[in-house]
Amino acid sequence: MSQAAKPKLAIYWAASCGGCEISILAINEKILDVAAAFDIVFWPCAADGKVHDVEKMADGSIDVCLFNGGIRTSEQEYMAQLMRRKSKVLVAFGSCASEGCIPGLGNMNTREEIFDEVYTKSPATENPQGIRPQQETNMPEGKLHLPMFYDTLKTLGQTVDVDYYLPGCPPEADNIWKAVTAIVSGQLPPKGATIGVNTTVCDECSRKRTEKKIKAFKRTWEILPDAETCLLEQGLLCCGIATRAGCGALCPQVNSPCIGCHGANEGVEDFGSRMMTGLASVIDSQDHEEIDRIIAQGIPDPIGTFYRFSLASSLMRRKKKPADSAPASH
Amino acid sequence: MVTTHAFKGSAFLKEIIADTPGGERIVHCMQCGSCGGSCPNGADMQYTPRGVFALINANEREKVLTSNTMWCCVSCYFCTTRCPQQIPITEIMYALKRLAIAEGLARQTDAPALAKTFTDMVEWFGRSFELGLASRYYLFNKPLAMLKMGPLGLAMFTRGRMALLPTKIRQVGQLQAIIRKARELGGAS
Amino acid sequence: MKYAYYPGCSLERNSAAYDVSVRQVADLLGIKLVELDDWNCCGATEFFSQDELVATSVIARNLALVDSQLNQLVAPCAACYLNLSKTDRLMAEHPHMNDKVNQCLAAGGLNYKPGSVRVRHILDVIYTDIGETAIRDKVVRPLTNLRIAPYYGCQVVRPDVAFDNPEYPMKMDELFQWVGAEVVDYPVKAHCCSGHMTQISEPQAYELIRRLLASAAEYKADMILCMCPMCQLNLDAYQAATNKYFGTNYKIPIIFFTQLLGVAFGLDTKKLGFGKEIVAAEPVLQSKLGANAAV
Amino acid sequence: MAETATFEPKIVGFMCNWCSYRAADLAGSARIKHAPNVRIIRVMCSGRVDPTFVFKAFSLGADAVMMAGCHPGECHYIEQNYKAMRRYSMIEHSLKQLGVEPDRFRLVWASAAEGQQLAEAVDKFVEDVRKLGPLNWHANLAESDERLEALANIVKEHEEALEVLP
Amino acid sequence: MAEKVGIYVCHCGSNIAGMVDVEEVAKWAGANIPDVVVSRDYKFMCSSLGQQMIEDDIKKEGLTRVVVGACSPHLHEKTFRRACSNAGMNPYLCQMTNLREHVSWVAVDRSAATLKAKALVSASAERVKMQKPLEPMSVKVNPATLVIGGGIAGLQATLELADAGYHVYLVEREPSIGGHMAQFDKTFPTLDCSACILTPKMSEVGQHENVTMMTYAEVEEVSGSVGEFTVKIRKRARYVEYAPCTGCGICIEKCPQKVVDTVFEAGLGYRKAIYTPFPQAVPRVPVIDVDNCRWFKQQKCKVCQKLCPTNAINYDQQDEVVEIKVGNIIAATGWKMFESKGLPQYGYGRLANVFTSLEFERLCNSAGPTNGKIVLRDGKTEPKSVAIIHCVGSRDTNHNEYCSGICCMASLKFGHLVLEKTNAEVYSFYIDMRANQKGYEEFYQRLLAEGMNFVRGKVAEITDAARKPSEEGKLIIQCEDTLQGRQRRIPVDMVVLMGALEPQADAKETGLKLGISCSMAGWYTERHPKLDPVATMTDGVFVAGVCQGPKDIPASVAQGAAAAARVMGMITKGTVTIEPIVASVTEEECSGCKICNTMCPYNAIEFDAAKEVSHVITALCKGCGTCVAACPAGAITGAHFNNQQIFAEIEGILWDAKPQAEPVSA
Repeated sequence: MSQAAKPKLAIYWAASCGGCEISILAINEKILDVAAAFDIVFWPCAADGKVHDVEKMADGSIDVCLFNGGIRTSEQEYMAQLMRRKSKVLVAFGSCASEGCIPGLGNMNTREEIFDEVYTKSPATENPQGIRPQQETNMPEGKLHLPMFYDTLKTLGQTVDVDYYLPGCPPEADNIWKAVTAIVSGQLPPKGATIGVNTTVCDECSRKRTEKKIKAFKRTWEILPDAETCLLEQGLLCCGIATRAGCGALCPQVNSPCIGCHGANEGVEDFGSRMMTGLASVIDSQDHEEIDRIIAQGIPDPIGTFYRFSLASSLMRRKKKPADSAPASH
Repeated sequence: MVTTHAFKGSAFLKEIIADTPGGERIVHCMQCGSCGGSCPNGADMQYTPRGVFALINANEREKVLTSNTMWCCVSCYFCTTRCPQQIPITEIMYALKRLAIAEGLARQTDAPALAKTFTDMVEWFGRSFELGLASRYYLFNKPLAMLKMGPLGLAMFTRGRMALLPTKIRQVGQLQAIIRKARELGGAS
Repeated sequence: MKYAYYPGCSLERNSAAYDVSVRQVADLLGIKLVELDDWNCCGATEFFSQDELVATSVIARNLALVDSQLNQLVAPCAACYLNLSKTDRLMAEHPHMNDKVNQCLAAGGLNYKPGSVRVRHILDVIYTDIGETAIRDKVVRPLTNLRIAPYYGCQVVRPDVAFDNPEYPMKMDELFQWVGAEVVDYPVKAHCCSGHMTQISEPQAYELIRRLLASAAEYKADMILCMCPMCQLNLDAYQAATNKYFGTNYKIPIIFFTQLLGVAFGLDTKKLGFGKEIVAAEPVLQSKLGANAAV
Repeated sequence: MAETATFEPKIVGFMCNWCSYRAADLAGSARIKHAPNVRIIRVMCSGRVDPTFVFKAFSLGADAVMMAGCHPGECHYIEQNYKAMRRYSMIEHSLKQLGVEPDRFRLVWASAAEGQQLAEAVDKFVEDVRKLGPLNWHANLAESDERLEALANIVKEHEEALEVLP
Repeated sequence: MAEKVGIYVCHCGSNIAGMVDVEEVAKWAGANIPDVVVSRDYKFMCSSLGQQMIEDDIKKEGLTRVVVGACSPHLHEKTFRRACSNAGMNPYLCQMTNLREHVSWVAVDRSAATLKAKALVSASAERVKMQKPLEPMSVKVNPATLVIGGGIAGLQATLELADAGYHVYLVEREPSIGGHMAQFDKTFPTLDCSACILTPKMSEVGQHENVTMMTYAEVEEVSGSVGEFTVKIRKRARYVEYAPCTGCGICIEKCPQKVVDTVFEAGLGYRKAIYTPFPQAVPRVPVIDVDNCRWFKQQKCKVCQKLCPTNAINYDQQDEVVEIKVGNIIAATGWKMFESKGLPQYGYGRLANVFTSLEFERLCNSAGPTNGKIVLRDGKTEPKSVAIIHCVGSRDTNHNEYCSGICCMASLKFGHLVLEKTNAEVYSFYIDMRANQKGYEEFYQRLLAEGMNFVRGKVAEITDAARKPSEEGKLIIQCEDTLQGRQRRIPVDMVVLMGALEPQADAKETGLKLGISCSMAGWYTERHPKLDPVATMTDGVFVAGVCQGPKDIPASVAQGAAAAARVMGMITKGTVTIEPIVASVTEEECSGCKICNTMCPYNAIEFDAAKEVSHVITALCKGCGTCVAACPAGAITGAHFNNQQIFAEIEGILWDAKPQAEPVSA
């Protein structure tokens, strides 16, 4: 393969923690293979490069863009559109881009509530003048703009057309390498697919499972789990039943319940509803009040539990905004 | 538009249902008579409760409200616990008493006067006051009977069972405010 | 065991014997009763005859006054017990009523959430919360030879069956078997004493009183035990009038069950309020229990 | 409010083939008039109702969702309606956290003989939802109009920046 | 490839068209729903002309999917599926939508009704596009039948089938068949002797070559489905060997241990520790009651073993579990008597001379403990007056809301027997006299003529608290005579409580084993209350007798025979077709989490330990879809009700509420 024919790779980071960027490096020495196989044209985190360089590229001239992070601001939306336009293959890389992840849990609040917390209420904040970011600032030189902060975080797929999804918070090195080699070799799954295994974490979990009947759900600090038995059967809210496999059941291996970072199985529309239905199904009671009690006591934060990674990509996508924060029409 | 299936029933029946918590069960009365049979005063009633329910269905408002039935009721609740249709019969008797008093139809009994005297005492003092109650009630309603009651009153008094002065609660104003508000809102259920 | 205590108007004066005996027996059994501060009359049956909302609001004021630390309210008087528990139930079952009652309470700066106070009768507390073993342990003066007719009346057992059978209650029967009395199983123990009929229609009232006295006499009961001030008053104070009306000659002492329980526990009869009844009970105690009767 | 006076809630009703759907049939044959707002989707059993259906209906613009099945203990499939009951509680619990009023999601039991009861339950439900007004979930997801302006600003500023570049 | 959808909106005369603008619905569907190529309205779609129109369109227009907007699918789904099938289309690609029962008949506003009709048509059109061709399934029918319960209904069903040449397994819990009818003296309204008409049937069953009778036995487990059920039956140890026993009765006669018989004699008589419930019992093989047998309690006695001429007594016998295979099951499990102590105001258990109706049956029965003499509890005094109280525990929402149906007539029968056998006055206290079968009203008239006293009023209480001398020593019936409108007190010597018929205590449990459900009251639910009172919602399981609801002997017999006829129909046909609405697991997606395994009450989900995945046994699956909804991996699919189909239906039904897409950029 001649130097000139090397496919072009871009990596971008929107609303996410940066773990995804690190995970790319975590493929270890294989990164050299990546560098050998690709011409990295844009990677703000690791390589110098400017947005206007990308803007100047011809549409479709980037072969693959690994895009991590959700879309929380107008700038991120702009970049998503830009990368879409410039790339042949756009990959929603990791949980944030695919399903919103932890930043997406911000959808349980409005922008105002988030600003209140960050700029006023949080104990670590020292802001006696109550300064808030302003979208527009008039300066002698002219008007300065900050990107607009959205009320609702969107996933990449809700913003632009996405070719493939790579699950995980962050994606596992193995799976990244698998995706990269698939793209290089041109052996790609159908468009829109999630690259990974098509079964759930239980498949990779070695714990002993029997038929489930649960009288009370437990939080991790409430019990010392038995190392052999299925964590869910011990009452822990283990999301392994609904979470796409591929991680090797890392968390359950160390006595910690799966929290669902790999998202739902192929074809499933709403991860949280799979957890809800799975857990509700095995509640061992036929008394409505008792059922209510088991759920209310055992699952005090259902959205945080069932949609920790996927609220933004769920059917409901966010909490209902208060009536007065409905979109203002100018 | 929405049309709810309107409940068909006499105007009086609807009135009773509206005025009695759980009163809607009355439509299930099957005239078995276990109420009238159970009543300690059933033998003295003009109409047994079962009869009253039939009259209510027939919209015989006047007949019911001028009858002595509800005034025979001593709130023993036998009819209520035995009613095979779980009709809150005693509560319906209260509702009938209220309607009869409100419309001045309670002619066959001194019960309204007793009730009024009693509740006045409670409104003034926050507690009932038997001597006041007895003297006012008998004075205004049964002056002759009062003489008859004398020895008993005395017996009670000498055994320390009757006070000369009422006990008044501290926050009688609060109680009166609650009662005022209740009168203003009016009615029940 | 700590409970809020609602004596009710009758226990303040005309049935003070009930009040003093309840307090002493409770004390002895380790039941701590904290009298509800500034309670008001429950309205008996009379408010309900006039205005339901006034009735329930007046009652609800008491429920609202219960200290949030105490979630149980003990009422010895049958009418008070019924009214308090009925109001709580009505508010719980009929949200509209709950709304209205709370609006009224708000006028007095109060509020009450239905279900937050459990209304208990003193018999229930003694029977259920203390129980057989503890009660048998406390007996110092077994009531051997004394034939008693437990009389339940209406409003403790009906309509809201709380702790006993509404048709044929047994808890007081059992309680007095524990303390050694001969309990008479007579058929009218939950029948009506005539309630306020003594005030408005004597002939009707006397007939109901006669039925109770007759049945107790037929079963050769030495005394009738009440758990309601109205029952006690009607059977005791109107016994002579009833005798006169029917030409009978019943002379059955009518006392509160807690008074006799106190006797079994060795408490002083005078302090238990004996002597306040019209048909004297002490001679019967003397003759049946002998010298043991009085301390 | 003038708006709610004309507001006709759109409600999706998931009804089981054996009891509640038949109760709705019976309400029809008995000509028991009731609100036309509940649009019925037949499932074999209330146990088939997947939380996804409920969230899907809300997200697609339903103002409310009804789940209906045979009475507890009378399920055609023996006990599957108890599973529906458990899922109902779970969904209800989650909807509450999402800020959806409890009156927008209701579980109703109706036997095949209870046309009247089902009609009454429908009327009551519609009445309760009408009081709440439209849910309009997708409006809840829309950003304010400033969003497009902000995007345009970025494009403009980038263009200007490009112009001054050497 | 896009589907070609045909929409057919029925006027149903004016039934639909009177309230729904059907032309508008059809026109709108044709113009607005994607992939619709034909959209028509027609007067009567279910008529042969309507069906022909659909068939023609399928052939000419090449329709691949059909939606019929008409009445309830419960009425005409089969009709339109057949029409589609005739035209060569798979019947499961046709979807009905209910515009009559769910729209026109319940609406009052034409425009609202039309809007709802559009939503339902849109839903069905979106759904039908996702539907898949399915093939109905067929199962062979095993000609053997299980009848549970050896009362009169079960006996009748057994004989009908056995006489027709089919094998029947009859399982009865008690040591003898016969049921409650064996306890009765006379039967109303004809007054023929119960034993005289019942015992011949019992012995016929006992000797029938096509009947395998298992008494003292209970059904433990049922698996499989229509055509081929596998049933486990526990035969309790009798401690008497079946084969050698000749039923001579010496063991019973010589047994030294007397026991109060609370079952057959309703507590009024005695039996031995080794016993048959009654002399004409079938089989005549006795059982040993281990709770009372001296050998089992104290290891002493053995009299029965010593005296048995055929060495049939075996103290070491064990319970035996047998497994049988049958094609159909008839449940005829009967009823139990209301516990009269539940109404303390009637004093049962406290007032000696208050009897239950079953006790009274035994008192009247000439083979009973008093040889048919009606006497008080003291065993000798004949009552001078008897009160019969109706509706004890029936028509009472505190106990059982329903009417037990038979008590009015049984009361008349009792009244007649008292009048015939004693000089007593008889009072009947009733709420409503229900005598609505053949010969019943006439029987009522007869009792009126015989001088039975009828008082209309539910008895308030029965007391021994006399108020006047005439009441002393008597039981006083206090009630309101509602015809006179006054309270009455009637002193009597004896009271008979006509207790309610109640479902067996374990009816729900048995129902669960059989896959049939119970009404609120606990009676087995029939498939249709009018048109199918014998079948249940579970194919191959039928009901007969009181277990389905209170009924008298003729009705029980009729239902037993009807159930047998239905079973014969199945056997004759040889195979049954069942709807292919079943669940299936996509094994690659299954992680073996075992959430679904507890979901299925029919045990149709099996865990394959080797592959560590679950799979559905199609023959057992009833298609409820609960496991489909439960699977957290989304690995289970429900045929004909899969997620895509229902999602599409939801989208379609909300066609007028769907969000508009947010603009992407400036």
